[in-house]
Amino acid sequence: MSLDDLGREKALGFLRQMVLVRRFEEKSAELYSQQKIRGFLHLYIGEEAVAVGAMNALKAEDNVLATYREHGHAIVRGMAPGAVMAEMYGKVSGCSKGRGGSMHLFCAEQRFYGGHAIVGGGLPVAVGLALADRMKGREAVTACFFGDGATDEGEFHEALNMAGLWKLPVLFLCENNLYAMGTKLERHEADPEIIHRPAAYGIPAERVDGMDVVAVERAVRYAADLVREGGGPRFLELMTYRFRAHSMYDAELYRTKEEVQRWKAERDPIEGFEARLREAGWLDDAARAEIERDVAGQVEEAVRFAEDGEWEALEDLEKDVYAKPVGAMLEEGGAR
Amino acid sequence: MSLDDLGREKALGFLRQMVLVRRFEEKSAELYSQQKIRGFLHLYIGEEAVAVGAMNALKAEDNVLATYREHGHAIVRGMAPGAVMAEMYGKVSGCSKGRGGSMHLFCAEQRFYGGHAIVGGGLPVAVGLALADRMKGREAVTACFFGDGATDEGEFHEALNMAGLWKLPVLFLCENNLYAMGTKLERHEADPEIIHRPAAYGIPAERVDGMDVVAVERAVRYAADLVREGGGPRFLELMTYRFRAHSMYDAELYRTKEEVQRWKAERDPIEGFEARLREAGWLDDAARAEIERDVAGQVEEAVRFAEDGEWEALEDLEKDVYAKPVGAMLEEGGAR
Amino acid sequence: MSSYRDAIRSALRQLMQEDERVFLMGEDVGNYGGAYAVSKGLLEEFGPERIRDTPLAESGFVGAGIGAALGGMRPIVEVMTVNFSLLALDQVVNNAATMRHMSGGQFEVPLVVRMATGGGKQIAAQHSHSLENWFAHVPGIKCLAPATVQDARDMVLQAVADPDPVFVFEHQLLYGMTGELDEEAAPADPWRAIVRRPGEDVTLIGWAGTLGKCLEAAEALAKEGVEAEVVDLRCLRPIDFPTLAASVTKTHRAVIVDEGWKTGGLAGELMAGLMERVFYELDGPIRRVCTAEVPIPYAKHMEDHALPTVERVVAAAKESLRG
Amino acid sequence: MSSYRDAIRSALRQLMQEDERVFLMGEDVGNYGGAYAVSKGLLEEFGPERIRDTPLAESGFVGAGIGAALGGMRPIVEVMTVNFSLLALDQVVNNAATMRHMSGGQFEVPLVVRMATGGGKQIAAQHSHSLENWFAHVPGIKCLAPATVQDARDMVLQAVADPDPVFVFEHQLLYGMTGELDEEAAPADPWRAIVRRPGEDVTLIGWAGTLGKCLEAAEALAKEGVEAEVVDLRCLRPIDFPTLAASVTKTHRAVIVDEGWKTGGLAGELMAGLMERVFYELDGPIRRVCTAEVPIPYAKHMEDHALPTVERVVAAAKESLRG
Ligand SMILES: Cc1ncc(C[n+]2csc(CCOP(=O)(O)OP(=O)(O)O)c2C)c(N)n1
Ligand SMILES: Cc1ncc(C[n+]2csc(CCOP(=O)(O)OP(=O)(O)O)c2C)c(N)n1
Ligand SMILES: [Mg+2]
Ligand SMILES: [Mg+2]
Repeated sequence: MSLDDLGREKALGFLRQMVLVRRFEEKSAELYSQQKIRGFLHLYIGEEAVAVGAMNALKAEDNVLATYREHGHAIVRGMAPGAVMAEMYGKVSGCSKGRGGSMHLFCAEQRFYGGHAIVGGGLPVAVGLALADRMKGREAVTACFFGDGATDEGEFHEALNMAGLWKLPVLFLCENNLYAMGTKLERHEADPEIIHRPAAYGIPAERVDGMDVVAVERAVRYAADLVREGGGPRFLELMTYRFRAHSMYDAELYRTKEEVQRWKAERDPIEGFEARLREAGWLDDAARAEIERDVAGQVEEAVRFAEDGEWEALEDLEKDVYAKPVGAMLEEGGAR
Repeated sequence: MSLDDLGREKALGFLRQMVLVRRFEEKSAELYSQQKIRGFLHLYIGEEAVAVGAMNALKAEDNVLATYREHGHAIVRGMAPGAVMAEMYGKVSGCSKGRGGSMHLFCAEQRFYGGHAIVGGGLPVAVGLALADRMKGREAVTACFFGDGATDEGEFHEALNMAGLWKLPVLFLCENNLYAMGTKLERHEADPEIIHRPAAYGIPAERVDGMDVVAVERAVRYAADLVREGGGPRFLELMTYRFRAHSMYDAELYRTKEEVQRWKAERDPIEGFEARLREAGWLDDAARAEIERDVAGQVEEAVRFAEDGEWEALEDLEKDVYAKPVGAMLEEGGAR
Repeated sequence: MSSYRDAIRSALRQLMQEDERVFLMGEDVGNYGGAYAVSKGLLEEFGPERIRDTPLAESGFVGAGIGAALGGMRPIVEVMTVNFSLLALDQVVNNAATMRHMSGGQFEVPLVVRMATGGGKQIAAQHSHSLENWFAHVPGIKCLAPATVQDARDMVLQAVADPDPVFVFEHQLLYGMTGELDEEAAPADPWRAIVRRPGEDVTLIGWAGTLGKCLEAAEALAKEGVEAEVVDLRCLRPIDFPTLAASVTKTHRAVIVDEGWKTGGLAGELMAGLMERVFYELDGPIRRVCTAEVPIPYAKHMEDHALPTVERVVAAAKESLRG
Repeated sequence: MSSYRDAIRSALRQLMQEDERVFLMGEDVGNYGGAYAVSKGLLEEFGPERIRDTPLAESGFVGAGIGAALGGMRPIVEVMTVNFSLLALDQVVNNAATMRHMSGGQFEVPLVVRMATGGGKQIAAQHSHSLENWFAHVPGIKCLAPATVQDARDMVLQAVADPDPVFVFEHQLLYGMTGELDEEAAPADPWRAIVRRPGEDVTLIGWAGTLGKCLEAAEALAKEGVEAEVVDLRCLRPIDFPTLAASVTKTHRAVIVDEGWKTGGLAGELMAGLMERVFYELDGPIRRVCTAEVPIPYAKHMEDHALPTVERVVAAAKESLRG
């Protein structure tokens, strides 16, 4: 799709969202070193075109599932950056009441079903959501994001087989960033052409340049439409690259600085798109600066929201383990 | 391969083995109704050409793993029919001391690593055996038998990926009898062409007529040779059919009597092979009768061995849970 | 009179008739009629969408059940046996059990998982597990273990009515057992333990497959003048300690009969929980009769020797009377 | 002085140097250097065949470890954390644990599986499990839980020397802990519990991640004139009840500190086992301090509130002194 088909407004919107995700995460990294954010923090920097392209192609009635590397997905899906930031602070004003942290963002309103931290564990759940929709006659797509590493897990195989067998409305979105933690694709897959896997379940698959937000949006829209119309599941392999460490603890022994540098210099999804917009005459320095200002404001606002949030009360620890407290029956005796 | 390439002696040997497996199992079914054999009993009747063809193509140094439907595999591999029958009786003279029963036949001497009753559970173990051989420089194939149903399990996927990735000497032998218990192939696989699955791991695969013992022997020999020479894993799909119920409890609601009847009438592996041998002039009524007599003797002898066997002593219950009893440390107190 | 198997089927049929969100899925629940014939006939009545045969993929279809529950359905997943549930534990522990809490109460998983459990059928080490205690360990899920025909129906009904993930453990030896069944009755509260036989001298605690052994032992003890009270635990999580404690407060002695392996089994938890609550009521240590710490062997005499027996229950009860 | 992490690495290096059948495999043990940096540097020393990165396939590579052990190797499998081991439990329970017995003693599985365990790092519900008690329930395997730097080395050495499958649980908070390490020493018997601090008034029992809390609690109690005896359980299967019983026979009171959830956890088993052995020595009920029955929350104050704390151990100890 050319930029013209997309239109100037949408195109600038994509840029704004990608910049928002990037700045939000840069801020998160900073807050991590200040120990405002703790635990695991997996940054999406470098991969923004995937979430931005995909989410813009999905509809409100669609279901979304993602991994632990999902700040971008959550925000672009429409969750308030403040609620996401507050979650990472561990505040009760967070989107999961501070119980989930970075890896477990949830939002019923946006049909954002997490935030899954067991690699591959979200895939069968996505199949079930799609099954429910089909049985209820709801016309919706379940979009399921996962990494290249997830395609090695048995649950990947089981989920694809069920989705293919029952022709369920699942859109499998594989974010292939070439590494599963420190393991390069060729060192964890017998056939590193991931696109060959869905074929074994009769699931049509396509490889997409995940650094090109326009290509992603178009491919996801096309695939989602077919899925929505009852054509059965589809699979997209979105080729991308993670610019930062796997998580905050990673010494990056498994790849060279040069490799990372090359990707950053040549394939940055934001810079690449920006250049195209400038070339089209849709973006100038002033407009670009406005985006940065606007985004900076949003990030600042999100941090303020997080800072201002309350901590969950200690006595609510056991709330929501069950629908109704089973405590009466459990009748706690003695120290825990 | 024509019969001539095989040679008369070998061909007659194949027939004899197939008949042995069939009569052994017919006897087992009879003993089951007499409650001499208990628990689960999964008959292989109809599928004999697969085990006979395959085992004759493997070497003594190769490792074999099978499923719970493995009497045939065990016997043809060279385990004494008596030891197998005694195992099904639950006698200590059984090949697993009566602890395993029909589903868990083991024999270190014949490198027969079970008898696995969790569908798919044997595949990763097979990969590990092959890995050990490779690391030790042992030139051997690990032959792993499993059903069509097993190809749905996550462990199948994980095992094939590892074997393909590390180019291990595993020969995957899928016994496709068109049903996983009561579920027809098309109702459990998104793409019922099982042969497409190994392709996703770069594993060469071939479909073989599993009712033709000569075709099986040839295909397994060819594949095993390539695996043995270091060519990496290979996969054979052996097309076959189970003439009997899944196990002794099955009402066979999921297929018609006519379907079963047609297979028996048209594709019986023993009758088909027998006809070819007669046509070649290698078998006449007298020779055929001799085989029955010989086999009947072997089965009778196996039953006698089983009947004569001792029961394991009750006090040996906890023997072999660990290499050395940890009882001193566990120091049992009170009733169990 | 009805069988345990028929009672479960009756509950399934009623649920499917009353609520179109309810469906059953699992290996061979449809065309085969269910590995234990529980769902026999339901495919014809409700069709293959609602009596759904699945591929052999325990993690996959348990996960799909979780997803379907999240999506507003009321799935009943049949995992053929507890032995195969080992393949699905990630979905149970990390998704079903955590979702409500971890999402800050936004999502719920009204999923029911049914499975056969236990030994005693000579099907050897890989097919004779009793791992209910593993499930009972996990906050966020509930666990039921029907021991009677009426409970087999009632518990399935109540499990589906519950908004949380509920696991129902059906002992494989009970499917053929017959007993009274009231199909019109409002199902009883499944979470409470019930005294099945009153007595003054010692409390015998069992559930599902071991309740019968407790009742038999009580009969035998009665002949020797010992009046045992038999408590059916029924619900393995949460555990109804008040009822157990009340019984032990009366009898001052207890024997727990658990088909799981001893070390780290549910019997130990009951002993610990009772120690915490009624230590000063105890006349002596609580006893447990469990399965021997071995992979269950195939041979009948060895399997019988490994599993809890009525004789051992009687012996443990008598021992407890000596203090 | 050495860290717990370095001590494990030292053991791995020694094993690999001494026996060419030994190799390490798991996710990211090689190029990444190990999720907890335990194997850092070993790839360079021993090469990618023996420091083998695996695909993300827990059931697959644990099963492959079993197969390699059957085939005569001495594999050490690193399952990154106990959380992911849920995906491999079928292989553990149905293959590793059963093989020797079920084959009539013909085959053995000299496999070692190492994994990080426990909470306390704010990594939330799916990444903070302590499921050692599930493993400790399974006959056929052995379970070790090093709490000291020396044990971290010794236990890995002993696990590999053992002919049975051994699971080593390394608490994730301990990797950076430093302490004395004798790399020349003959490794100590790993199966026995050890008294880490003698005392007369109450026995505190902990292991791996909770031993430190017991020792701290003992310090605090000492300031109030209470002499606590601290026992490090060390081996979770088999359980060294003689040592525990001896301590309780002396002190007549005990508190068990277990980072697992309470219901059905290992603490309950220790209470039950002690009740069976030394009931008449007890001055009151044994107490347990466990993790709250919730999916572990991310927020620090909530996670701290959920996990066992030194204060709760002290409080439970004092309560036990009141009977
Ligand atoms: C079942 C499981 N095994 C291991 C891990 C540890 N782990 C977390 S992320 C990761 C790598 C996943 O790689 P990939 O799927 O490619 O996603 P990416 O991080 O590259 O986005 C691993 C091994 C886990 N969370 N779950
Ligand atoms: C993991 C697991 N799930 C379910 C079962 C129950 N079961 C035993 S055999 C079987 C069917 C297997 O079919 P297939 O692999 O085609 O082998 P076949 O019996 O046809 O030889 C099933 C579902 C099992 N043993 N293990
Ligand atoms: Mg990746
Ligand atoms: Mg089959």
